[in-house]
Amino acid sequence: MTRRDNTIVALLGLTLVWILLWGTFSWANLLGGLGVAAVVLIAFPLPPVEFGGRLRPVALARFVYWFAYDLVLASVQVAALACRPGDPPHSAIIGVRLRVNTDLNLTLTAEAISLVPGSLILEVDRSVGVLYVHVLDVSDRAQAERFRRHALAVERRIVEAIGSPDEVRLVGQSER
Amino acid sequence: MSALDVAASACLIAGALFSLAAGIGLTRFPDVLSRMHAATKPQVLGLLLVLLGCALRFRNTVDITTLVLIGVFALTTAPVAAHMIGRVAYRSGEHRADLLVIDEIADHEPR
Amino acid sequence: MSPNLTYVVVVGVLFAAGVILLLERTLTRVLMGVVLLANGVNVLILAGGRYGGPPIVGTTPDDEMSDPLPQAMILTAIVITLGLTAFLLALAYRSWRLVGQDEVQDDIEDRRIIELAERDEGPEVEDVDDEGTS
Amino acid sequence: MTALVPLPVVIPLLGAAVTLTLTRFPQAQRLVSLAALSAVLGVAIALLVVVCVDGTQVVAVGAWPVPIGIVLVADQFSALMLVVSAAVTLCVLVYSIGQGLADGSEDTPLSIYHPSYLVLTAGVTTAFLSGDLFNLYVGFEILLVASYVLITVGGTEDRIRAGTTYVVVSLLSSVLFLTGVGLVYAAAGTLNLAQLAGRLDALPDGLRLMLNCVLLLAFGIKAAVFPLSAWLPDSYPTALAPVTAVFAGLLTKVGLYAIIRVETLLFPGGPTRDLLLVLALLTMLVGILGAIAQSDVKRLLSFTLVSHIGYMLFGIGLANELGVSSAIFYVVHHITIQTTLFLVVGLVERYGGATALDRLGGLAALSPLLGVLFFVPAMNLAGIPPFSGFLGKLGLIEAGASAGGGLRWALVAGALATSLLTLYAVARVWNLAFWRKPVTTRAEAAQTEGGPALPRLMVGSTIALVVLGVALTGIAGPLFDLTGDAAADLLERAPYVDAVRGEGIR
Amino acid sequence: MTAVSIAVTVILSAAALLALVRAVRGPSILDRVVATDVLLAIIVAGVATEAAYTLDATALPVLVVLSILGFTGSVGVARFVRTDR
Amino acid sequence: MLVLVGVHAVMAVVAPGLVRWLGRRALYVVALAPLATLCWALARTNDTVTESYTWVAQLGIDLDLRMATLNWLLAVLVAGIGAIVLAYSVRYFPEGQQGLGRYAAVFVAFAGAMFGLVVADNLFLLYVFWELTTVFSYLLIAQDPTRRANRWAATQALLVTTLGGLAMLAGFVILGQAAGTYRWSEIEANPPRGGHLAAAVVLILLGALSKSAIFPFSFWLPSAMAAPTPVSAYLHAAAMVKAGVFLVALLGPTLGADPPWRPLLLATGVLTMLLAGWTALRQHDLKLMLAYGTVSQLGLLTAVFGGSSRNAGLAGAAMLLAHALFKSTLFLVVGIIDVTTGTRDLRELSGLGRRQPALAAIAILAGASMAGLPPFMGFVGKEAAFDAFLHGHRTGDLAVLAGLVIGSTLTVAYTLRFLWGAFADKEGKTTTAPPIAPDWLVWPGILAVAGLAVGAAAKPLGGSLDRYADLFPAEGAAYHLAVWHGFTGPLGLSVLVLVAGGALFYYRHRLPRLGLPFDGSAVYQRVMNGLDRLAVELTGATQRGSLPFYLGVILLALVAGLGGILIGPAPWPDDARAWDTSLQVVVAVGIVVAAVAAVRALRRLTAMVLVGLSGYGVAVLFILHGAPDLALTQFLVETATIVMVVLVLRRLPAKFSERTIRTSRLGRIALGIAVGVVAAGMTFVAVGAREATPVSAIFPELAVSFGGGDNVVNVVLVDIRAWDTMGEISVLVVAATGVASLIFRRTEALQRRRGVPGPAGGPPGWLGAGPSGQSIILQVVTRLIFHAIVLFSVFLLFSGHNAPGGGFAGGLVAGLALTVRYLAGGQAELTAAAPIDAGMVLGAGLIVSVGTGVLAMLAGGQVLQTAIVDKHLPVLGDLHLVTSIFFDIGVYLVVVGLMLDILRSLGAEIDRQEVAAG
Ligand code: NA
Ligand code: NA
Repeated sequence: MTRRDNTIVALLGLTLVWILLWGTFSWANLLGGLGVAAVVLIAFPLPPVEFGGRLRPVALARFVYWFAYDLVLASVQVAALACRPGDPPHSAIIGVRLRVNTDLNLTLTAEAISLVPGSLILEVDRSVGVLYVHVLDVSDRAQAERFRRHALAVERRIVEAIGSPDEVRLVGQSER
Repeated sequence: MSALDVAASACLIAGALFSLAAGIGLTRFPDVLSRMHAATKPQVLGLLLVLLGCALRFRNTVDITTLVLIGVFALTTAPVAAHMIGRVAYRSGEHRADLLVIDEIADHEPR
Repeated sequence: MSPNLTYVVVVGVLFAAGVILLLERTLTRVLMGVVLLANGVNVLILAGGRYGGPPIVGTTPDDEMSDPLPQAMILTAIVITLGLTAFLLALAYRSWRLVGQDEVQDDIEDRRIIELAERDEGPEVEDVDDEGTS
Repeated sequence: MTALVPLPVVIPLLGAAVTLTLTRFPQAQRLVSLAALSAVLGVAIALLVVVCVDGTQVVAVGAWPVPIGIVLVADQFSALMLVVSAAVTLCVLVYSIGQGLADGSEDTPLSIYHPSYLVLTAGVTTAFLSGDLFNLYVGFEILLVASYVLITVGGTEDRIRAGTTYVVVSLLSSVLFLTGVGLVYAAAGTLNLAQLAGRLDALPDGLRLMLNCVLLLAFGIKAAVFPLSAWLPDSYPTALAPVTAVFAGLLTKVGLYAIIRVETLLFPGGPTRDLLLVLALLTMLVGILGAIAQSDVKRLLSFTLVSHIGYMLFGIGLANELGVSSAIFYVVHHITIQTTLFLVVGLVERYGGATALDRLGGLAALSPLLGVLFFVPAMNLAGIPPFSGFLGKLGLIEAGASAGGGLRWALVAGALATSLLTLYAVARVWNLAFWRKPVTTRAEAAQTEGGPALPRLMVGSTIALVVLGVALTGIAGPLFDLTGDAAADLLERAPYVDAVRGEGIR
Repeated sequence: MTAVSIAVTVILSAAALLALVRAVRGPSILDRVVATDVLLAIIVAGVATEAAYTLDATALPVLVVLSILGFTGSVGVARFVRTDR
Repeated sequence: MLVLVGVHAVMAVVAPGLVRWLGRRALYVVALAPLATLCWALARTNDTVTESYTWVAQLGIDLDLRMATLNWLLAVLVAGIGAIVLAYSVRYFPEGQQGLGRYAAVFVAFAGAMFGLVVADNLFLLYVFWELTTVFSYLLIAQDPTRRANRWAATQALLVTTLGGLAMLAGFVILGQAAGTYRWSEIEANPPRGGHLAAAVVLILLGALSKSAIFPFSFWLPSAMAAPTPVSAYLHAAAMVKAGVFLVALLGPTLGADPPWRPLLLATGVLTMLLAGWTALRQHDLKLMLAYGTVSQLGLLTAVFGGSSRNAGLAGAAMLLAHALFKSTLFLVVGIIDVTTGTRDLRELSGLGRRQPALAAIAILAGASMAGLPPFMGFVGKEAAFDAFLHGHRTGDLAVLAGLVIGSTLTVAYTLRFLWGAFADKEGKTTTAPPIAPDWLVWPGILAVAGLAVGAAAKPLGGSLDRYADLFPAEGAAYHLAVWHGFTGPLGLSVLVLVAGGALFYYRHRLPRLGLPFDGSAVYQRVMNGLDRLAVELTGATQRGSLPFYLGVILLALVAGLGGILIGPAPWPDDARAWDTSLQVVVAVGIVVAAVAAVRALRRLTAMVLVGLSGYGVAVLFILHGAPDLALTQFLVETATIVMVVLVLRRLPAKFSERTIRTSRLGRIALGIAVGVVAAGMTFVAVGAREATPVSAIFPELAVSFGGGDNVVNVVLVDIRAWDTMGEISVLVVAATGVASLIFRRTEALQRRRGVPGPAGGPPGWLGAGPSGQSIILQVVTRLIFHAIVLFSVFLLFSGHNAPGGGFAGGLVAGLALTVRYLAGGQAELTAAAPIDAGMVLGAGLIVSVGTGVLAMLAGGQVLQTAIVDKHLPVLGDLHLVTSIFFDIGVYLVVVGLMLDILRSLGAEIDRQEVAAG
């Protein structure tokens, strides 16, 4: 995907945001949005964000569903944990080695993981693509492994949603 | 009070409760890292619920679109803040190591 | 217009806290004192205007609006304070670069004169006899 | 002709903006600044003429009817202040350009100095023209923040120390000023000075006194009224010579301007008069004794500055026509003379290599011109006749004597004593720095080589100001007519209020 | 709706006070920052609820800003904090 | 007359040039000015000339000049002797004398001032010239200022006479206000009575006595002998010291009747005459002897004029003339002796009489007049004086007469001693002296002969002097000047005086030593030292040099003054409400707790976060109060502040230094609480007192109709009070400039304000924290949302006119977006995000905003006047354009520029310096 394509995507994206901000669609808004977006992109040049994949709506929907599910579930758990009387919970720092080692994938996976309560990204080892996650309420190896699998599942859903074909293949192989 | 209003009220109260949980966790949890969990996480869901409640009340695109943007911004930024703080907390030893059953960073690069 | 006691208390506390910090020698504290004082003044101005809904025509009836004029003053004050904060920070940094701390030093000349006063002497520069007597 | 009124503010602001965009072209910056301030001087003079002919000029900014929007008011008082300040700022600019050309601007970056200096000017003019209390505050903020930048420019250690004192004290005064504004609005519900004049009269005396005192406190700090004055001699002397000069000349006078406005228009009468008189006496004596204790010319002059603020307070406190008229006259005189003296000291510093009295000597012999340039304004400051300093003092004394009463007589005596002590102080400078044998090696070197050449622009601008100072004696008659009318209008209030009310329709 | 708004107000006030305690007690600067984040979030919730209650959308831009702010502040501190205790 | 003064002034200006051109001969040219004056005056003998020009009528100070008899007499003396002394100076100074140009200039200027003084008819004008003579004498006395003694003497004379002068000025003011005019001739016409007149008289006499070196002010004159002898001859014999006597003579006829006048003058005059005469007798330095002689004679003159009777006045006038002539002659003689022999000590001088007979002759002529030998003027005057008091009708006249006789005896004695000391042979000593150039000797010669001539011509001269004397109230027989009145009492007294004087001289070695009762100079010195000490003590006490002290004083003034008013006259409202919504209380608690905690915090960052927290609290108060725009801005500003502070604090120590926290803690807390209470009290009172409806009541409707916007606050900012906002953004501009100035400091460094691109290739690494500091997550996310945030900021800008937002909020949001970019990627990332000079953005913003205002003027409206454009466009629909949006765009740009500038300096540049520091 060339830099020009990036710019166009950005332009359209920004225009969309503009229309969302005004909340009403009108030609004036559209043109205004395009104009403002253009000005913004000229005033503040677009940085290189390498994006090699393509969008897959179905997979994306699946990702969103599971994400929402995790979010609600874990949120309740943590909230309960916070209010539960007794000793403070134990926790663990677990390294998860992702299979697709690109900036975008690392970031998105990290975001998804740490949005889900109970898990928090402490470090990212970019050279080998490892996320070190602080996981709340872990008391033994078994729970740790369970979390590692969960994290990899999250990565898989993301890659399936927006990854490039070979990335999807890569993830699929490692799963089987 | 319409059904939508009821739903909205539910969302709002639930969201508020999540905030309360965050507050409690913040005071009860032993070290920065665990407090981070209590603080940042339920917040996100709580915020989303509140926004949903608003949307159910307003019921017009003008405002709902804004609410959507708020949600998106929150979802994108919250984890980053958490990550940055957590990282500093760990690096500067602000956490209680005795509560860690496993520490793979330490195993990987002992310091 | 009957005063809102909550505001009055907030004003008092912010002024008190601000002054205590302002009287410090550490420039960072002075800065924070200034910020607190600025907030205190803003609340004071706010208290001088009518309470009500956002002064936006269409969302609030004119006679239920909060007084917009104090708000304009406060907004101006807030932004000016921002600029001043930046400047004070630069000042603190500069003085730290120069003397390794951000403490306000006493004036040297004044200290000289104070010492003269303690030694019961007159102004330092005497009109000394400096001629090759002719 | 009301189109003239906003220009003294707008022109320097545009100039500042342009100089900011001209970072890479120092020559262009100098030209822009010169052009801007020359234009301001021209406009100010024209405005003074218009005001004297057609009476007070009022502009409703944005054509918003009074008292909705902000009004700019140019009466004789403010127009006169505009002219003087414009003349002084222009001369000082020329001087500083001369200095910059000589020193090389490495330590005082033009891209900093010029915008800040122009904004400072805009702040001063804003304050003089403002017909709105909050806008007056904004004007003060503009000139203060600009002065913060100018007093610390170069960032040397003593400038940072002194600058810190200056900045923090000024910040406190700004907080108090804003507090005053907030309280006034809370009590009266308007910011328009003319309307306030009416509304404040309706308030209970105790409240009026309270508001009056808050504002006096804020202005008193800026005008360096004892006991709020101690910050000044610690901060001004360390700055660049031209900066010190323009600060000493102008900034304290803006504070005085505000005091005069507030005392005459908003809070006429009341116990603050006697308060002002007492403070005037203290300021005169403590200030001048401070000057006598100094061993550095710049600091000594800073103390005389404080001391002579007392003279002007004296006139304000008398609150009779001759008193206020003389006070205004003295303001004009003092702006000119105090600035001149600091510029001369700048020359002395270049020439003798120091401002400390124990390191100076023989300047009169080394450079007779420098001698004259110092002696004339120095005598003027000491109130030696026939100079303007004497005339102002005479007016104040006559006003005080005619008012009568123990306190006023005490002030007459104090004023006379102060002028004698001022003479003592400047004579000491003259004896040591100019008359006795050169003591510093630098000065001896100067003696052999005939001294370092003084940049033409610096000397030229200084001469211009010395001449202006002397000229005040010549035009004293017409000037006193002007200040007399201004004082009468101020004390009457009606002319100001009516002129502003006249703008009440859109 | 009024009952709801009162309930939410009470709950949020309690939460806010808890967070305030943490912000004041610390001990580490990071605790205070986290607490501040929580407070901001509570403010968002409160403002949003108020908006929903009064059906007055004027405050929504404030919420957009707030959703960006907490992030900026925390990152700023986290980036430069020196925890030399 | 004004012209003549002007002539002197012009001459003074050109004098240095003349001297450079003609050498010392230039003094002849300079002498033309006084010479012209002399001729002019002589041409107007016996008539009264007046001139008047307005100067500062408001102060009653105008250029009124008047030459009546007395003025004429002094004008002639001043001008004539001035010319002669100038001519004399040509030979006195060696060719190429350093500072001769200045001498000539100041001398002639002094002559001009002196002339002005004696012909001034306006009290203030008289004071003007009076002070001018003081200043010029200051410059003349220290002809060689490198000698400390000279500087000291000059300053002493300056301060003492100025002190008297100021007293006199006060006296003039009182007198003038009593009389309703400051013009002397009018006061003379109908003199005021009563009132503070006595005070006025005393004050005026203070001036006169100090100027004429009358006891107790005598001391300055002998010290002033440090001056070159021509100066002494002119200032200290003929001219300046006569000013005081002149004033007494001028005012005498009018004020003489007032109680303090006569006794004061008679007492001080006689006392001075005796003390100084006695002292003169003991001097070895000829010049000092003359000096004390002068003081003595001035005493005599004062006493005689002080008699304030017609005959005394006449005598005084005559004595005045005589003294001017003989005393200046003698000074000039001493000058010649000094220059030719190199000494003035009569113990060194011997045999001069034979070597310089001409000089001796001149000296004897003058001496004879001084001793009061007939037919010299000195004799004529003294006779008149004796007669005046012998036949006087007032109490004490005879006592005064006795004093005069004794004084005259002393005069005879020291005259003889002078002549003997200067010219007589003394065993074992011979002084070598070259012959004296005739063109030098001639000048004292002229004066000496004049002394003889006027004495001879006493009758006609007396005739014109009577016109002055008759101003006094007539009493008894009118006396007329003459050399010979027959054998009268006065003649007897004169003889007695001569004989006694001779005897006194003969037995001079047996005289008891008595000095002045006290040494004036020592007193002066003590006073000055005391003054210096007082200055130091007071300054040391008030000027502590400590910032907290200064702030403390100001705040104490606040507490004392306003606290007093609050307790006293302030009207306390009787009704108040606890809150508008209970939520305010919750928020208030938060604010208070955070603020207090901030004060107690020991770590910089902690304190800052807590302060920020209280700031957030205030923002919430704003929301609750119905001020969303404020809340928006406050939130943004507080956040920006926290980030800025962190940027700086990363370099500063984490903890506050303990010392500064402990010192005077309780005092600070007490003062702080007091200020807080006063502030709260003032708020309570002021708000409670509001009855008038605020001017802003009609803002909402105007905002829509004239401002074209629904968001009233925004309309106020960009339209109704745009003038404030314009000033405010210039504050921001200059503050940003200041930050850059303090961080970059030097021109060359300021280039980096534009930003420096990072190392080519590879992700930009952190400065300072090193690669481990950067976070990929942070970087990617910021890059993803950066533009969205910027876009949102633009949205705020445009929507602001009708909804919360506007230029400030928009600009701050954009600034925060940049901040995030900087935080994520440091300097290089920031440059990549916004490759533009912060200064440029600031300048552009200011131009846009101010430009909008100017354009409005050019379009014929008022400055910053807004136009509203409503158009229906195809497809796009209705366009509603309010020109104030352009103003707001300028605001937006300025704020962005400010934030960019802060990031460039407090961020990037500090990074750089950190690395440089290692
Ligand atoms: Na008053
Ligand atoms: Na406008």
